Amino acid sequence: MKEIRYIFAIKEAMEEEMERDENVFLIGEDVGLAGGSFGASRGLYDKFGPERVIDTPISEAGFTSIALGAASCGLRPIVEIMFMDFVTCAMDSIVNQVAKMRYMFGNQYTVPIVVRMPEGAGLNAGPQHSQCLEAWFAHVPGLKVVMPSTPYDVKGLLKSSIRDDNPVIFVENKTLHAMKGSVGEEDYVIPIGKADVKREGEDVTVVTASRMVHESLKAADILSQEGINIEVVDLRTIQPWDKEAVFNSISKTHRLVIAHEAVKQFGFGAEISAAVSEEIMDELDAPIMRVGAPFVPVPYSLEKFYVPSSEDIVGTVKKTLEQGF
Amino acid sequence: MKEIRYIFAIKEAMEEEMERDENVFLIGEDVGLAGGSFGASRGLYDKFGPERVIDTPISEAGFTSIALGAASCGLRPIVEIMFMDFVTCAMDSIVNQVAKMRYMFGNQYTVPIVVRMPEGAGLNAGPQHSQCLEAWFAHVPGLKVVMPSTPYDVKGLLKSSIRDDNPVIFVENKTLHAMKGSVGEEDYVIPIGKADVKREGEDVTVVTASRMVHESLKAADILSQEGINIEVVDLRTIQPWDKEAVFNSISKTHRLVIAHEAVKQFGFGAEISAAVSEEIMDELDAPIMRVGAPFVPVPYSLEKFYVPSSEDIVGTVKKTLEQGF
Amino acid sequence: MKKPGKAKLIEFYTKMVRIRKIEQKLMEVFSNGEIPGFIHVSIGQEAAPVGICSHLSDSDYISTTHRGHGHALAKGIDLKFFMAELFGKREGYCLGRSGSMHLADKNLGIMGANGIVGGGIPIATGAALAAKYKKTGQVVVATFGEGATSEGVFHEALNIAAIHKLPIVYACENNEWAEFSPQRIHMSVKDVKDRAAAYAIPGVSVSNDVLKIYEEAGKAIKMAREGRGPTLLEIKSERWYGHYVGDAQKYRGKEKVAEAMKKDCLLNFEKLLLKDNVLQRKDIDRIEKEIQAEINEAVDFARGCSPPDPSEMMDGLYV
Amino acid sequence: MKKPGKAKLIEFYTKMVRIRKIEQKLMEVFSNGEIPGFIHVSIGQEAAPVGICSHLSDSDYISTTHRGHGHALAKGIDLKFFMAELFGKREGYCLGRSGSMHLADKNLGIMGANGIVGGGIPIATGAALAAKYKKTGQVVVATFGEGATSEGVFHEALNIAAIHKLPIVYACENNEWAEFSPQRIHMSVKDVKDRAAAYAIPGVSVSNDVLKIYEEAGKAIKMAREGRGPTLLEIKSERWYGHYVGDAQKYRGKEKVAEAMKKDCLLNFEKLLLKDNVLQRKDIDRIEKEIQAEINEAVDFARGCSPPDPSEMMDGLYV
Ligand SMILES: Cc1ncc(C[n+]2csc(CCOP(=O)(O)OP(=O)(O)O)c2C)c(N)n1
Ligand SMILES: Cc1ncc(C[n+]2csc(CCOP(=O)(O)OP(=O)(O)O)c2C)c(N)n1
Ligand SMILES: [Mg+2]
Ligand SMILES: [Mg+2]
Repeated sequence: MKEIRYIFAIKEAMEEEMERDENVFLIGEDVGLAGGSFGASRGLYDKFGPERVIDTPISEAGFTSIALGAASCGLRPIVEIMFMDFVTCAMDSIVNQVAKMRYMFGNQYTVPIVVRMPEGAGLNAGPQHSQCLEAWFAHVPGLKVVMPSTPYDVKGLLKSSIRDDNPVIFVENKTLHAMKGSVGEEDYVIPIGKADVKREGEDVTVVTASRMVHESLKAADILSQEGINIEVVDLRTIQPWDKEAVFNSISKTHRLVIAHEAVKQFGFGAEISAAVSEEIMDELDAPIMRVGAPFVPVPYSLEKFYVPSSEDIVGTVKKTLEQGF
Repeated sequence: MKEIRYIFAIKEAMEEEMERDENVFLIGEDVGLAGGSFGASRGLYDKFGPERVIDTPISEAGFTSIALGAASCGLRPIVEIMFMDFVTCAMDSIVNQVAKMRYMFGNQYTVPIVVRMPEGAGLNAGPQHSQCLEAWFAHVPGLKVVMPSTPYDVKGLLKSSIRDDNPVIFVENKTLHAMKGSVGEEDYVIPIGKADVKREGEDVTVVTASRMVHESLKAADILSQEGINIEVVDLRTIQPWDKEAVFNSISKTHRLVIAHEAVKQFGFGAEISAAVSEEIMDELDAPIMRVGAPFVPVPYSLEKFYVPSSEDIVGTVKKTLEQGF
Repeated sequence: MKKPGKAKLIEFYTKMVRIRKIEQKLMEVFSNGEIPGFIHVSIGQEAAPVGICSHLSDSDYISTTHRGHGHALAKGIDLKFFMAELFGKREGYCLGRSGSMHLADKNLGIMGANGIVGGGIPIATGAALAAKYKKTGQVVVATFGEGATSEGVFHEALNIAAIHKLPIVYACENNEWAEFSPQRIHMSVKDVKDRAAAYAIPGVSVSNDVLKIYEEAGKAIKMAREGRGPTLLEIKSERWYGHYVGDAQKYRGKEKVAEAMKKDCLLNFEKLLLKDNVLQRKDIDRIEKEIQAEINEAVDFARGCSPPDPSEMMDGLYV
Repeated sequence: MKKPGKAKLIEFYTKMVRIRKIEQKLMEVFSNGEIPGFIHVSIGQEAAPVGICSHLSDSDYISTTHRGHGHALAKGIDLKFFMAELFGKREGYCLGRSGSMHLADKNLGIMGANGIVGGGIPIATGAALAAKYKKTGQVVVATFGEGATSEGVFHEALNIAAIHKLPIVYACENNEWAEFSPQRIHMSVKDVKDRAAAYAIPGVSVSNDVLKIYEEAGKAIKMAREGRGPTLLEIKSERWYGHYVGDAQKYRGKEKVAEAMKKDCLLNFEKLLLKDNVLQRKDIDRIEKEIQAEINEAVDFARGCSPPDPSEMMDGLYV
């Protein structure tokens, strides 16, 4: 094991997969010469050359569909969308084309494409550079949606995503890019669709992903001082999400909080909540509660009040414990 | 009252508002000379001329943002997106620009813009012409999302939407366009954000909108023959949705089914379910159940199996009645 | 480039007649209610697919549109399974899921018709990227209408293809109509070819004449194949019928339609071949008869197929 | 068009110095950590906003970008509230919600900087539509970089503006860099102006010289105001510093940066004015001193303002 940053783990995953399979290539704005706006592809251009690390014009729709065309011809593109907010320019490409190509053409094609994008607040970058839009993609049949929270996970999941023959929306988080963590030296993958219990506990299940995993772990520390033990279930993938892991945890704790950075309303927490209440409501001893951002664009200078925090999670966990049926 | 089609009610609403306020104009593909692909603006070009009924090139992103620019300068555009699927080309315009202009610029602007689009299956138009994507917009702060189910409602709600100083995503349904219904002769509006109980009942609440209102009403007929009385709550607006009306109905029936045409997973039903279980779970005597389309693109020749039907609603209502805590 | 010889000319003619007859049949069976959804026919525009695809091998790629029957047929799609798809039957190319607007045959490089105007342009560009990446020598032709050139992805794709000198030809059939709106609603230039200047690539405009199209397409495809980059090739064609079958074209006026019909790329070519003694009337009769038999067989085949089973609805969404 | 007289020349110079000094101050306070987020300075590019905005009245519109301080200032934005916004204070133009990348002043027709590359181009086009609709005689200038011309909305907006002959000028500052990628990554044409041919509108390219910019912008704005439609005006400008403050431009190389800095639109203009005796050194000193005082005052003002209160976070989302 070694200690590396999340962003470097992304680089390693891409590098190793590009070494392993010459059909894998990276395409996006400033990914080549500059090594990526956040540095995810630093060094790859020198190593693999301009054919495999392709700098594009500022044309998100164009290059995403170009990657799709290449994928349909046997290549395995990794697309970098610089900020998740800019994927709004490529929604036709992703939703009408990438997600549907296989099914719509009668399963003739496989579409091994990964679309990476960092989401979230944390850089005070304002309303058009801070959004969390993963719930949109989770609503689109044909896509998988991955949201890793640690350097270890991001490496293993990115490798899986690149090897997957289906399109994967790979959601990074800007505040995680600089985070350090242990990453195995060996070639490992983490299966898409499998959650990870990041902390065990008996009192309340907190289902979460990406940046909110860390806020949940902080909340766990705080709560444990009051004798409350939460179980932190890191979904890692929100489409398909790991029902079994979530349901198992609920069967143990009988209380559920879901936390995400995205706006609370209509976020992925809604689906988890709805599925749980549909299928195993009788396991629950209290209402399901959600933690998410307020229903407003991300304000520049109020980020720290805007983004859900460990305190919000602590508060919500306590509320759950106070309630019951 | 007179009997007119839903599509004609749309036309009347636009026509009356354009007469009332010279700042109101319509822009979109084939809306002028041709009167709209579905005929919503038939006759308006002749009446108001090419300046107020503007035919555009096939440029959804471009003309949506153009409408926004015009709105920020005091006009009141109605944008027609021919099929909801094509709004994927204009997501930056709607999500980063239309929804955020007011808030992001410190409330300097008002953005009175309506973006109309018909959703759903029913024409056997295939995977790229049949989607229901309203949940995306409901997740975006700054937008309102309206989904009328009848000629009466569509007229009153479209007029409200045009008069509203906020951006409204106005979701029509292709199968409703031809539906006839009574519409008042007088100038009336229906408030955005208010649900309508389309049928009263005591046994189960069915919360729904748009096309599924009619499937729910059919289900109500079928169920009533077995002595089961469902209450059909037509949300009419899903952002903001009428919590009070939904909660009131649940307080009466203590059972909830939510039905929409969109893919079930991560659809608007998830939010209703999550909010209900968060806030008034103790009112419920059975798990909340959802009816939605299967998680797959809309297949051309299997539409009638794909789209949720009255039987699906009947089945789900019965399941709810069989269960309990 | 070598002028096409007699055999080639007859082949062009036969292919054009075949597309025409197939689409005429489609109009008939659609009007019978045998085909669900919409169909868009390309009657009057048969010269372009034939002139273009005659330069392509099975391993080259083509992307098409909602009005793409002609191209798919010229590229070699199997008529039976084509028909089955349009009839919404499980034997169809897309398992009966998608219909006319989404015909695709991976094995023949028919990348798929696209229901999103302009949607196929960057996807085809990606196939060209793959060909260059793998140095396969393949060439790609993206086909689309003049209306599609207003979409942002047209611009984005051509820009990228020009920068990377990708092996692709952008073939625009300018039939002067996009749905119910005439060209002047869509563009301030008279010729689509003028849009090539924005990318410093050749822009060529050619009339609705199969021999001229064959010639210009040949040059553009050669250029692409030799790694000298893309061309924007405009074909001035004529849409005879409405946007989709069932559109009575009231907005267009009977005279205009009659005018368009007079400029019949097929009849003109037929006259030329008759005049030059490449064909005799009896050859034409034979060709037509053979084609008609093939079409009837394909329609019978499609009629005999079964619709997909609802239990198969989810199959293959993920690998 | 009339040549600018002495007073105008001094005004141009003063405005350019002011923009330069303000951005230099911004670099300083940003590096101190007083400004959150990113800022993008336009040092080296001051000629364009001044040359262009000198033709605009308060009621005309301008849309800007992430690198838009210069345009906002040249159009007349109030420096104090500008500064407050960058400092993230509630007295800012956007109530401290949005920062440098989103400066807007509705009353002055400063339609808003946009964080989405190209995003402002069609919005500005909509303002031009409104001006035409209401026959107000207003003109709009959309400003953007050469990188933005690769986005689909650039194409879509120019196409529509050309068709409707909207009163707008598309002013592209080609500084040869988009973030960390040079022009050749983004386009196969050397001059952005060549993209005008796709819309049959004039395309004009001008050097980074305030007088030439003033002249060409003047023609284009006149044309727009007279209802004769849009122009694509390219200004060949120079980005001195990195994409954002803090970017060391390693990818660019010191010599190239030094070269760019040598082509100083401000210093060149200053030399000209000194040579022509329009200005004396002492005038320059006075101008600089006055500006510096104004800047210090604005920074002090911004420092003294308070950040927005979390309780106000939801205010005004809906009317
Ligand atoms: C993104 C998108 N917008 C609008 C449409 C609706 N539509 C289908 S075909 C068409 C006109 C296309 O015109 P053109 O590109 O000239 O092709 P033609 O039909 O003439 O062959 C339109 C607007 C669509 N399918 N996709
Ligand atoms: C849609 C979108 N894609 C990418 C970005 C990231 N980005 C910000 S500025 C920029 C470069 C812009 O270059 P140019 O238009 O030449 O303007 P300049 O910075 O040179 O003034 C990029 C890629 C963005 N903000 N929006
Ligand atoms: Mg056309
Ligand atoms: Mg630039």
